[in-house]
Amino acid sequence: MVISIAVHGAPYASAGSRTALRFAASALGLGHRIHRVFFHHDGVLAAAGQGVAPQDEEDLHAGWVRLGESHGVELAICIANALKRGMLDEAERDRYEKDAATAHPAFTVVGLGQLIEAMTESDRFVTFAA
Amino acid sequence: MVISIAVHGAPYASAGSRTALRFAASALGLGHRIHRVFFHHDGVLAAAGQGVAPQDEEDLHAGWVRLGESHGVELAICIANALKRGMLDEAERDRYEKDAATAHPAFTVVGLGQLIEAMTESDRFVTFAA
Amino acid sequence: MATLHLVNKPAAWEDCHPLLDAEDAVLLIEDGTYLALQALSGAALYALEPDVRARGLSQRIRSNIQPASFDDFVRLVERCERVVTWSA
Amino acid sequence: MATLHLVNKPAAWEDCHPLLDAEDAVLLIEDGTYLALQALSGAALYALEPDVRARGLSQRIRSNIQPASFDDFVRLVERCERVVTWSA
Amino acid sequence: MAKRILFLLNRAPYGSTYALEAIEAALVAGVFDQEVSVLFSGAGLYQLLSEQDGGAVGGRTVGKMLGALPEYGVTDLFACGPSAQRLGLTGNDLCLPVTWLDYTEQKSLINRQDIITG
Amino acid sequence: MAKRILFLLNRAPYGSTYALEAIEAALVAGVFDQEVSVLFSGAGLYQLLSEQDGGAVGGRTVGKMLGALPEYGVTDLFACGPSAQRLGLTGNDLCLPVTWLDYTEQKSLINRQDIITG
Repeated sequence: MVISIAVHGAPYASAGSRTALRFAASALGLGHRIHRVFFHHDGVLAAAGQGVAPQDEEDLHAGWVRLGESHGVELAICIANALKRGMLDEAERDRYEKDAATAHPAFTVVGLGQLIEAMTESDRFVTFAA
Repeated sequence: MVISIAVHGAPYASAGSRTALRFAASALGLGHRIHRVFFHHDGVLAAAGQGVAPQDEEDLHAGWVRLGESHGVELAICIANALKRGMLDEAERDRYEKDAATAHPAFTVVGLGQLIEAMTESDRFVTFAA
Repeated sequence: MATLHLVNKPAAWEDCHPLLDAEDAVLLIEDGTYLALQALSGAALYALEPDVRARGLSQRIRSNIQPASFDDFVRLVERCERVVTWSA
Repeated sequence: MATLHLVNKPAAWEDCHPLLDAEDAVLLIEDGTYLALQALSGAALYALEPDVRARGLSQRIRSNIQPASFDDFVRLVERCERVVTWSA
Repeated sequence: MAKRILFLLNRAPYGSTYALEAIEAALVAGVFDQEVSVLFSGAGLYQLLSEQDGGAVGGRTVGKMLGALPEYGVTDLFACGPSAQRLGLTGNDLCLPVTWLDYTEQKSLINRQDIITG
Repeated sequence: MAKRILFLLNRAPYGSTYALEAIEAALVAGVFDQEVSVLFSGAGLYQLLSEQDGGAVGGRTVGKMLGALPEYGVTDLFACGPSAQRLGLTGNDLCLPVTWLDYTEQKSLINRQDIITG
C-alpha cells in the first residue's frame, strides 16, 4: 500500500512526531511504501539540524534523517509553517538573507500543494496530531 | 515592584508568548522592573533568529528582541530545553560543533538555577503557560 | 486580594474553580476567555479585553465578568499576593 | 473495518465516542492510552503497547482493550478504509 | 479520480495558530480538483463566531479567512449540532452559513470520505 | 530569606516533555535553600503511577525522576485527593508516598506560597 503521513506536533512538546516515526518504520518493514511525510504546524521543528538531544533521550531528529536517507522517504516541511518558525533550507536562507540554514538537508521545503498531492496519491493518509 | 516572567509555549503553537510580551510591556510602562523573562519548555523557540514572520502576523520574536534591547530586560532561555530544540548561542554552537548559532544574541542561554533565582529575587512571578 | 488565578483554556476551569477563595481574582486570558460565555462564580472575575475582542466575544460576555486591559492585568498582579496559572 | 479512530488524549474521547460505528476500530495512542483505565465501548478497542508500557498501564488496562504493536497499528491502517485522528 | 477529503476542524482559533494553518490547507485543497468538505466540531465552532478581530492579538481574522472557502471551491461546510448546543451557540452567532449535522449524519459524512485530516 | 515555592504539576508524563522538564526545575529548586513543595493534580497524578518504563518510548522514566525529589531536599509532596478519586487511583497505584489534600487543604497550601509555578 502507499501511505502518507502528516506530523503536526513539535518533537518534544508532542509525542506525535515519535509515534509517526515508529509507525513509518513499521509500515516500511511490512512492505508498504511511504509516499511522503508532511510536517505541518509545529511538526516542521523535527527538521532542526542544530538540536542536541539529551544523552538519555532518543534523538528524534536523527531518527527522521535516518529514515529519510536509508529508505528514500520524502520528508517534506510546509514552507509557510517552516518560515515563521525559523526552519530554512539554503534557498530560503539566501532569499531572506538570514545567516544560517536551520533545516537539515534530508528535509525538503515544499508548499501546501504537496500535502494535498500526498492525499491524492496515497491509499491511506494518517495524521499524527499534536 | 520587581516582576519576573516564565514563558512556556512556542510562539505560534501557544498564545502565551505574545500575552507575556504585552504583559511585560505594560508592566514596564507602569514603572515596574522586569528582573528576568525565563523561556522554558517550547518557550525557548521565541529566540529563533531565522524566523520570517508572515506579513499579516505580528513578528513576536522581533517584539521580544525590541523589549530586551530597548528596556534592558534579560531574556533568558533554559539551556537544557534550548539545546534539545536546536536553540544555540555562539558558545553552544562551538561546544557542540554545529554550523550555526540559532538564538538571537538578545537572548542569553542560562541554567535552571536562573529560574529559581528569578523567583527569589522578584516580588511577583507570573507563569504564561503553553 | 489573595491569589490571582490565570486561566488560559476552558478545560482549566475544572481544576481552578474548586480552589477559589472569595477574596481571589480570576483573569481569563487567551482561549480561557471563552469561559466568559458561561455562568462562572467563586471569585472576582475578569477577562483580558484584547483576547475577548479577537474572538468576537465583546458583546457576548456575561455581565459579572469585567473586561481588563493589559494595564489592568499588571494592577491585578500588583494587588494579589501571588499568581497561579491554570492550563489544560 | 470501516474507519480507524486514533485517540491521542483522554479529552478527545468525548468527541470521538459519539461518532463510532460498530464496525470501526479505535486505537488509543500516547496519552490517549490512559483511557484504557476506563470502561469504553462502541467499537473494537486497541491500545498502543509501547505507550501503555511507558505509562505503567500494562497491568491496569481493561480486559476489552487489546494491546497493539506498531506492526498491529500498520495492519489496522491497512484493514480500515480511512483513518481519523482525534486530539484535544 | 477526485478524492473525498474532509477537514475536521475542532480547535479554537487564536489560542494557537493551528486553526489558521489548517484553514490554509483546506483553501489549497479547494484549488486542487478534489471533493473537499469541512466539519466544524467542538471548540472548532468558535472559528465561525461573528465579530472576530484577529488584529486585537496581532494576527489575521480566522472568521474572515473561512469566508474565502467558497471562493476556493469549498462549499460543503458542516457543523456539529450537539457541539453547538453544548457551547450555547446557534446559527445566528456564526459568520458563515453551515449545514448542521447530528451524530448520525456526521457518521455517514465520515464514511463517505477517502481522507480525513485536521 | 527563603521563599515558599509550589510546583503545581498537572500534566501527564510522556505525551509531552513538559512534566519531565518541570520536574527538572523542581529538583534545581530543591538545591537552592528555598521551601519547595510539589502538588500533583489532575492528569499530573499519572506522573506518580508505579511500573512506568520511559524506555518504551525512548526517554527517561518520570516516576523514577520524581523519586529523586527527596534527595534534593524536596520532601513536601502533596496530591489532590478529588483528582485521584476522579481518575480511579489510590495510594497503592503510586510509586512515591504523598500527602493527600482535599480542596480546603489545597487552598491553604496555595495561600501559604510566595510563588506558584508549573
